[in-house]
Amino acid sequence: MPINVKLQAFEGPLDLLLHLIEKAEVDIYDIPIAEITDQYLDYIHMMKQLDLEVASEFLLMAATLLEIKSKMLLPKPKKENNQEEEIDPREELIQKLIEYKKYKEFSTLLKEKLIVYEKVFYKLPEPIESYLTDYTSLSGVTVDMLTKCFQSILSKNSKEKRSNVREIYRDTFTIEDRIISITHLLAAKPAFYFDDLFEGRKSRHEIIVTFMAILELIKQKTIIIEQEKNFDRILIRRNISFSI
Amino acid sequence: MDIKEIKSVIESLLFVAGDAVSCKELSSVLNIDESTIKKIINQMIDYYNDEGRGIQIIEVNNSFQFCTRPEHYEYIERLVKPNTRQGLSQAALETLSIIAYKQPITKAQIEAIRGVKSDSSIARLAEKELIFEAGRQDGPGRPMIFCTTDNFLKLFGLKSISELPPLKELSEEQ
Amino acid sequence: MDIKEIKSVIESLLFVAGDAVSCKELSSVLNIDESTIKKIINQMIDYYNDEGRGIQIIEVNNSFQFCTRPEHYEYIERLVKPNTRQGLSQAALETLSIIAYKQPITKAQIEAIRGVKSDSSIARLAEKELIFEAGRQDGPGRPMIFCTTDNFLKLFGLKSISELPPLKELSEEQ
Repeated sequence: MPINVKLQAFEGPLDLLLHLIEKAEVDIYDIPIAEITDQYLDYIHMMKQLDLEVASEFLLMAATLLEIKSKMLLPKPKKENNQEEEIDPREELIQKLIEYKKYKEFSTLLKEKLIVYEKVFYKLPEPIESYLTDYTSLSGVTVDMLTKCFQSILSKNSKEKRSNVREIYRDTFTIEDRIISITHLLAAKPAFYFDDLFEGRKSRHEIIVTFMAILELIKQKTIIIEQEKNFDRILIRRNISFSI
Repeated sequence: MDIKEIKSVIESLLFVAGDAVSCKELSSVLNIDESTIKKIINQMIDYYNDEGRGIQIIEVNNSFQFCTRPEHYEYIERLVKPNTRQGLSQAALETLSIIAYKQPITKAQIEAIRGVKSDSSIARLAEKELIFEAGRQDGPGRPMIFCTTDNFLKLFGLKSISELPPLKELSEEQ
Repeated sequence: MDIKEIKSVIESLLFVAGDAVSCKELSSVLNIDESTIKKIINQMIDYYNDEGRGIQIIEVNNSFQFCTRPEHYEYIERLVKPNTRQGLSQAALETLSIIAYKQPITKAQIEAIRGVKSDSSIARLAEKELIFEAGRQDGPGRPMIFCTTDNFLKLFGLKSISELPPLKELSEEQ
């Protein structure tokens, strides 16, 4: 039912009134109140017939219109109080309608802009971890992190103790050698985990040399290291902007 | 650093940030005064537009941000997941219009202009981060007051609230 | 669609995707064969490089991606750092966790546990008022001892040090 759709399209009594005024092609400053009131009441009546819930604001406006209509029908008071300017009973309603109309018109402009600008896409920030190697936000720090951190230090230490590192190794590993071997590894696969490098190795010296080689490669920006959160496995990635 | 290099660095910075970067931040990172930065960015904006590049720089409240051009959205939607775009209802648009011009404004003041209850429109606009609760008004009941967000500016392609077109007859009325 | 427009669309696609976009995806979105796409992107790569733009296109396994130039790293770091200016490094966090659980503790004891020099972490924590010098230990050299501050408790939402969660297997370790 087309009328149904139309009725529902009104945002409120002011919207409906503006529609009636525009349809009647009358001056908003000089509304033929009797005519408009009748039309307004017809609409309300139709809404009721169609079993639509009529919001209280619509009914309130109907009452206001009727009040204005009756005031206008009253004979003008004889000019006893000449000093008092005659107030048009429609004045307040007109001001409201004009105010509302401005925003309603602006809202169509907004809608036009929205249609254009909602087609615009933004990008997410780049992961800053790739730009900052050793930063953890203080705001994200929790007691849990603190506890886990300490625990991992303790367990690391206890493992070291168990392994009885009292042997002396020959200086067989150099940072240069290690850089070369890591580079070879990276040529074969684009990424591997940091701990993969230490698999089956016990020598503290080799661990240190490997670690320093990694640091050097980071500095050279040959590799990128990634870690989702603290104590996650560290991923070593070939820095794609550098060819190896 | 020559101007070409400055532009190149700004380009990197805006790219990395994703979000809007203020003139002030750019100024401190580059160690160049804000007015020069602004001049350079305006050149960049023109350049991107004139060349019909796939990305453009927009200004929002004296901050700058990269975004795509509306013309390309059809292709972009083919590549990325279809955007769950839900437009705004007429009621929400009206409410937003009033808040944009009259901010800071209370719910009661909005409803007085619209002539209808506006709770649901206000809730929806807040949910979409187009408006925010900017505090409470002094006075009886200490009602909540609402203002528009930067997100509002972005979604409607406005640089700042001062860029809102004057309302017709506004001068006549006030 | 002319070549300029194709480039423009590719630019917006790479920008929005963030990740690498394969030649195949670009081909299907633009409805242009892969070899042409590849030729066009190679032109774009050259253009970005020749112009010394702040962003560049890199190729990874027949996919393409925007990224910044390594030369601009320094500026990017300056931009992103302010967000994490309040940040604690992993080293500082480790040091703090040791002090929290083992206080009062000397620098030498901390270093024995961590296995590395910890001067700068300690300085940083003290500067941030998370730890303080609680006096000197009796014994050789009378080393400084460190404890956590009330500020530390506040930051971690603890009422007192005794509220720190118990360590699992701690008994086994000590």
